[in-house]
Amino acid sequence: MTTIEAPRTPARSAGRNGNLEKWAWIYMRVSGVVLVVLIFGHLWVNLMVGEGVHAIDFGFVGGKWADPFWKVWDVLMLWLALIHGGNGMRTVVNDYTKPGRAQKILKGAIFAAVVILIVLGTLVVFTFDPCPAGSPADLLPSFCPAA
Amino acid sequence: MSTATLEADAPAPEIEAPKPFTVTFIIRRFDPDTDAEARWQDFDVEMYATDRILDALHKIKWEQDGSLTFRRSCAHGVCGSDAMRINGRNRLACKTLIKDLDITKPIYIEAIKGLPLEKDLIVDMEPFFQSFREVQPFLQSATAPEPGKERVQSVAQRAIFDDTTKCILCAACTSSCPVFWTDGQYFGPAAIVNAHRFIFDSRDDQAKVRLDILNDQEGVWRCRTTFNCTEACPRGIEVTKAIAEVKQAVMRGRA
Amino acid sequence: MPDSTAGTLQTPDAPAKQRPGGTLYRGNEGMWSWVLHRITGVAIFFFLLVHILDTSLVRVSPEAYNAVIGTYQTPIMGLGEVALVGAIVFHAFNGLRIILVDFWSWATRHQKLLFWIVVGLWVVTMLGFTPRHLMNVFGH
Amino acid sequence: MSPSAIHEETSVVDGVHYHQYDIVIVGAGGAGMRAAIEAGPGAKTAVISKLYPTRSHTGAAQGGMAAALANVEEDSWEWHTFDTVKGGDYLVDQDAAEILAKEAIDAVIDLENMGLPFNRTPEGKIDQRRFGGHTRDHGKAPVRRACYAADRTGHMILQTLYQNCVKHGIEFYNEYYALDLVMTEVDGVDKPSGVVAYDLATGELHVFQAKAVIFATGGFGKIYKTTSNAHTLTGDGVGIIWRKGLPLEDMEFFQFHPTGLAGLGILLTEGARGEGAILRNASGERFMERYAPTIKDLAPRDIVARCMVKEVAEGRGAGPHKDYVYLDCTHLGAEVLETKLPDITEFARTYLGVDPVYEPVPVMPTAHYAMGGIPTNNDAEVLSDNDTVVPGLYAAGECACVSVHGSNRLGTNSLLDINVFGKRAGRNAVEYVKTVDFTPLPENPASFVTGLLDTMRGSNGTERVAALRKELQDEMDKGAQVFRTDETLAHVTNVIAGLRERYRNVAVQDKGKRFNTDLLEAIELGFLLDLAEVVVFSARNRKESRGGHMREDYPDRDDANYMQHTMAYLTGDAHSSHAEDHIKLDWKPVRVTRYQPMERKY
Ligand SMILES: Cc1cc2nc3c(=O)[nH]c(=O)nc-3n(C[C@H](O)[C@H](O)[C@H](O)COP(=O)(O)OP(=O)(O)OC[C@H]3O[C@@H](n4cnc5c(N)ncnc54)[C@H](O)[C@@H]3O)c2cc1C
Ligand code: HEM
Ligand code: SF4
Ligand code: F3S
Ligand code: FES
Repeated sequence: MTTIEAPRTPARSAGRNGNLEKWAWIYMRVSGVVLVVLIFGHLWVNLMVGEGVHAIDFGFVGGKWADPFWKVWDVLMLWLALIHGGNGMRTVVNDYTKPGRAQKILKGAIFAAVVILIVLGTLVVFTFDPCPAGSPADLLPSFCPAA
Repeated sequence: MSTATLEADAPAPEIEAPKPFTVTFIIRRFDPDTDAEARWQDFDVEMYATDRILDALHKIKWEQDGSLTFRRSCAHGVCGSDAMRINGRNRLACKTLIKDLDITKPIYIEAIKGLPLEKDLIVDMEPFFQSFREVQPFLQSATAPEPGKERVQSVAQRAIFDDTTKCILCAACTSSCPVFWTDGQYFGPAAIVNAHRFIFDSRDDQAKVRLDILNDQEGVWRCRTTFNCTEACPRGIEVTKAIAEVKQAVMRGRA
Repeated sequence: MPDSTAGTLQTPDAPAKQRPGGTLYRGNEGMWSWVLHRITGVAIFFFLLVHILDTSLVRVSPEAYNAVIGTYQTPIMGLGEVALVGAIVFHAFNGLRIILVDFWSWATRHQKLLFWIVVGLWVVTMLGFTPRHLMNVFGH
Repeated sequence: MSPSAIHEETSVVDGVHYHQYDIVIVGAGGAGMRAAIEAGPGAKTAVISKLYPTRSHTGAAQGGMAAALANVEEDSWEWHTFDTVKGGDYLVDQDAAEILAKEAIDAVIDLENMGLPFNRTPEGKIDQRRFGGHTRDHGKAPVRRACYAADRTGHMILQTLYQNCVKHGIEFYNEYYALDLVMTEVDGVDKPSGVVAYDLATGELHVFQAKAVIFATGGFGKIYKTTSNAHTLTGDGVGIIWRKGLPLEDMEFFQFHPTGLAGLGILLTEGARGEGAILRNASGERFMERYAPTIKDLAPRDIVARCMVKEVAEGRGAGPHKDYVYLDCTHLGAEVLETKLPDITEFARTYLGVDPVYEPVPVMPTAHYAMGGIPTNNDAEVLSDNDTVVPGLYAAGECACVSVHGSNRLGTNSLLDINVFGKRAGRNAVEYVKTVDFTPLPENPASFVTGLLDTMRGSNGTERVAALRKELQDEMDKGAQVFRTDETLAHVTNVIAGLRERYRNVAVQDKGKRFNTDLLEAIELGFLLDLAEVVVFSARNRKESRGGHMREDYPDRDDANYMQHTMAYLTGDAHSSHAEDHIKLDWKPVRVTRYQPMERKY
């Protein structure tokens, strides 16, 4: 007997994952609202003020991160957006794949990417030295002693 | 007076009878005994503007091809047998009139999506009813009413869940939901609608159990508010709104 | 192929149109906004991955960072940035629409209107952003 | 918790599947499921239905379910009994009517406790509305007796019953067509031993061995063209019983509901008139004032339907062909229509493009309800003659004739009937199966059905099912509808004989096994022809006018000769095309307890 267009997933997954879906859902909304502010602020400062995209260079970034305000802003944005996007990707994977190895691998990849990038990004922001020794002075922010 | 043969002595019609016109239907056929895959087949049918799609299917079955297979019963939109995709949207064949469609182009008819196709316009409804049954769609109350008396419920309490009592389990909503197509495991809007009907019934006190069931990975959170369900519902139930209310109730932890 | 000895090919029984997959579901605003929301979300996610990596180059050396960031300032990337900002703006506004629809029954009933408001705001925002940004990109 | 789709099966022999249940219920409408709720917890029960339960036509019922709850005004079950008897033009078995009216109260409360969302009074009790023929104090004035849920009472009943079947884990065999009842002779008594059903999905046959069988297969309105009944109401159950040689009672009495959408037959509930809607003829006159001065538009259905046909026949019909009258709801206001009559408001808008809020709706009588059917006693046990019970065989709902409806059913009494007698059937069956063993099945119990299906499928006939059915329905509408004469009935008799002849030569195009609805339509047509024949034959024999049976050639009620039930038997040559070769009619006395027949005036 041929049947086509069968549902992708044959049996309802046994385990329940507690309130995970609920909190994920709530998180998407809360982070979404905050991200609107953070991302629009980010885009405004980076692309709209002054010369826009042409102003961006090492000096520009260094100048921003010298200010703890922008450090917090960007780290917050980093965390919220990655987790938001990562969870969104998880939803997408859930929708288009059936439980099994492929799904596990995809979700694992998303999770790894999110964790690695959050760690990397956070480290970069907080361990960032705006005036690395031995760099050409014209590349550095204006407040560096070398500049 | 010979009323029994009324038609015979009805006065000759002065106004001209409406003329039928030819409408082309392109129907997605699938015969499990012979076809490996579904195929499209055209039929030309003489129709009147006030005819329903169901009339067209009947005309085809009765006059052209007896093997065309579909479900139907009541023919006026209350039994939920004949949900199908008409010009790419889920509709009841018995509630869709020719005059409401653009007949300059052929009308496409195919089975609803996301449930296993069995034959022509018939799909296997079992997974759909399974989800329905899983939300415990029946009144559960710990306290017994006074013997021989009804439980008291105010007009306002009754009104809260009125909308979702209208459901005829036609599956038009569930099979229009993009999330359901990709993942047949999602409970689907119809099951949530029927859970809503009891969650918000003041006489029931097992709302918590149903909310727990729907707090599942395949439960309410799966809904991405695409509104296809609301637009497909032949009973005019505000399905997405009902789902939103259930989401709120899950967050609150009670109805 | 059946052999057609007489040279006259028999018209196959097959119907005129072969589209076994079924028609595309004709959803309305709700469905298409979701499709766009999903596409933009996924796109932004992948951009974000790259964006964090390139920004991390500030930790390597100013030269490395500036070399990469320089590519952002080419005209082609400039157009790409317009697309990116377009995606983010849509995703953001529509995200707010989704949140309203979730929590406010008025919005649930008027989701279509809200969708067109999102589109309107998107157009306004992009009209504000695009000329200015392209001037910056091409002005140099 | 789920009533599993995995059914227990004892064996498969020669491709036929065998199952064993204490009780098998055929039909999952209101009556069948009410019986199942009673039977399921007490005995191993299966429900066989040709439709998914929630597709049954009980779901189409709109107006309400009668019970003298006296929630909004004074009422009593005695008054209800009287109305039922009088409404049925005294052909009602009065002890049965008493049971109906008395148990109505529990029946409604049961449903409410099961979760049915009735409309409520301001105090939170079940609200009640007026309905045709229901009066206070023996006909003094209309009374509010119909419990309702907007205009989808039947929908709510069907859903609630199904929900409770889910709760009790009742086993359903959905889309299984019962095609035969298997009877076995034990000690000289014919007893049911099983049911043979055709699984639509696979085309395979299933034999359900059972100690008790309950028939709840609904009506057969599809013998008519203009009808409020579903396409699937082809009277299979009644037909199966008939073919088994068991009698049918009062088949000539078919109810025509006054307010079907003109030309379509889709029902607009009497509840509309209960809420105050008015019937008007072309000149806008409220013509019912002339015919039933006391209760006017709320007179019983047979009377209103006749008056409407008369108005039209006498040239006072509305519309371009002067062939309908109007149901005027415009004075009720949008509020009442949207809250209490939302569905019918939508039907008028969808199917006729008429908005009841602003315009009167074109209506004409539509074939609605079979008063007759499988004769049963008050315990829902099927009878093989005037009083012999067939042990273990039950019937309830529209397919049965208790008879609580006599020659004309009162609105809201059928939803009541299915609940009261459905419950009785279920309960009595449970008691019965506790006392008996399985009756052995005969050898090859499915052979009759196998033969039937093979002949049908193998036929290379030329007659189209649809053409025969259409002719039957057209002719029934012309000759055996609201008004009948010997002449019209004789004509229909001949037509049916011709159709039966042609039916032998009927073609089935679909030769497949799976979901072969083409084959089933052919089989259903066989039942329709059988039943139409009995209806017409019985109608010709009753030379009087009573309730739903109006003979223009005998316009008066004739209690001296006809105050009795018709009993039709299949005898002689069952395969002959001529009714007189195989139908024998007999009479059965009416049980009168308190109400002597009086003239029926409203
Ligand atoms: C439009 C409409 C409105 C009505 N409104 C009212 C009202 O307001 N008040 C009132 O009291 N009454 C009303 N009635 C009458 C009442 O609804 C019906 O008489 C009653 O619901 C019949 O119920 P039932 O259970 O006997 O049959 P149904 O509900 O018709 O069920 C029949 C069942 O039998 C099954 N079946 C049939 N044949 C087979 C077979 N061969 N094998 C297996 N299964 C089979 C079907 O699948 C179905 O499940 C109305 C009727 C109609 C048509
Ligand atoms: C700018 C502010 C943002 C807002 C207001 C926002 C809002 C939302 C909301 C509400 C959802 C949930 C949609 C649903 O449940 O139906 C969502 C999904 C999603 N978001 Fe965002 N988001 C924003 C930014 C981002 C960013 C920066 C990314 C990328 C990293 C992103 C990626 C996604 C993805 C992949 C999804 C899943 C899409 C889907 O399931 O269809 N979003 N967003
Ligand atoms: S909610 Fe509407 S569309 Fe969905 S099953 Fe119920 S009636 Fe059909
Ligand atoms: S179509 Fe599906 S996504 Fe939600 S709004 Fe309806 S259930
Ligand atoms: S046939 Fe009953 S809903 Fe269409």
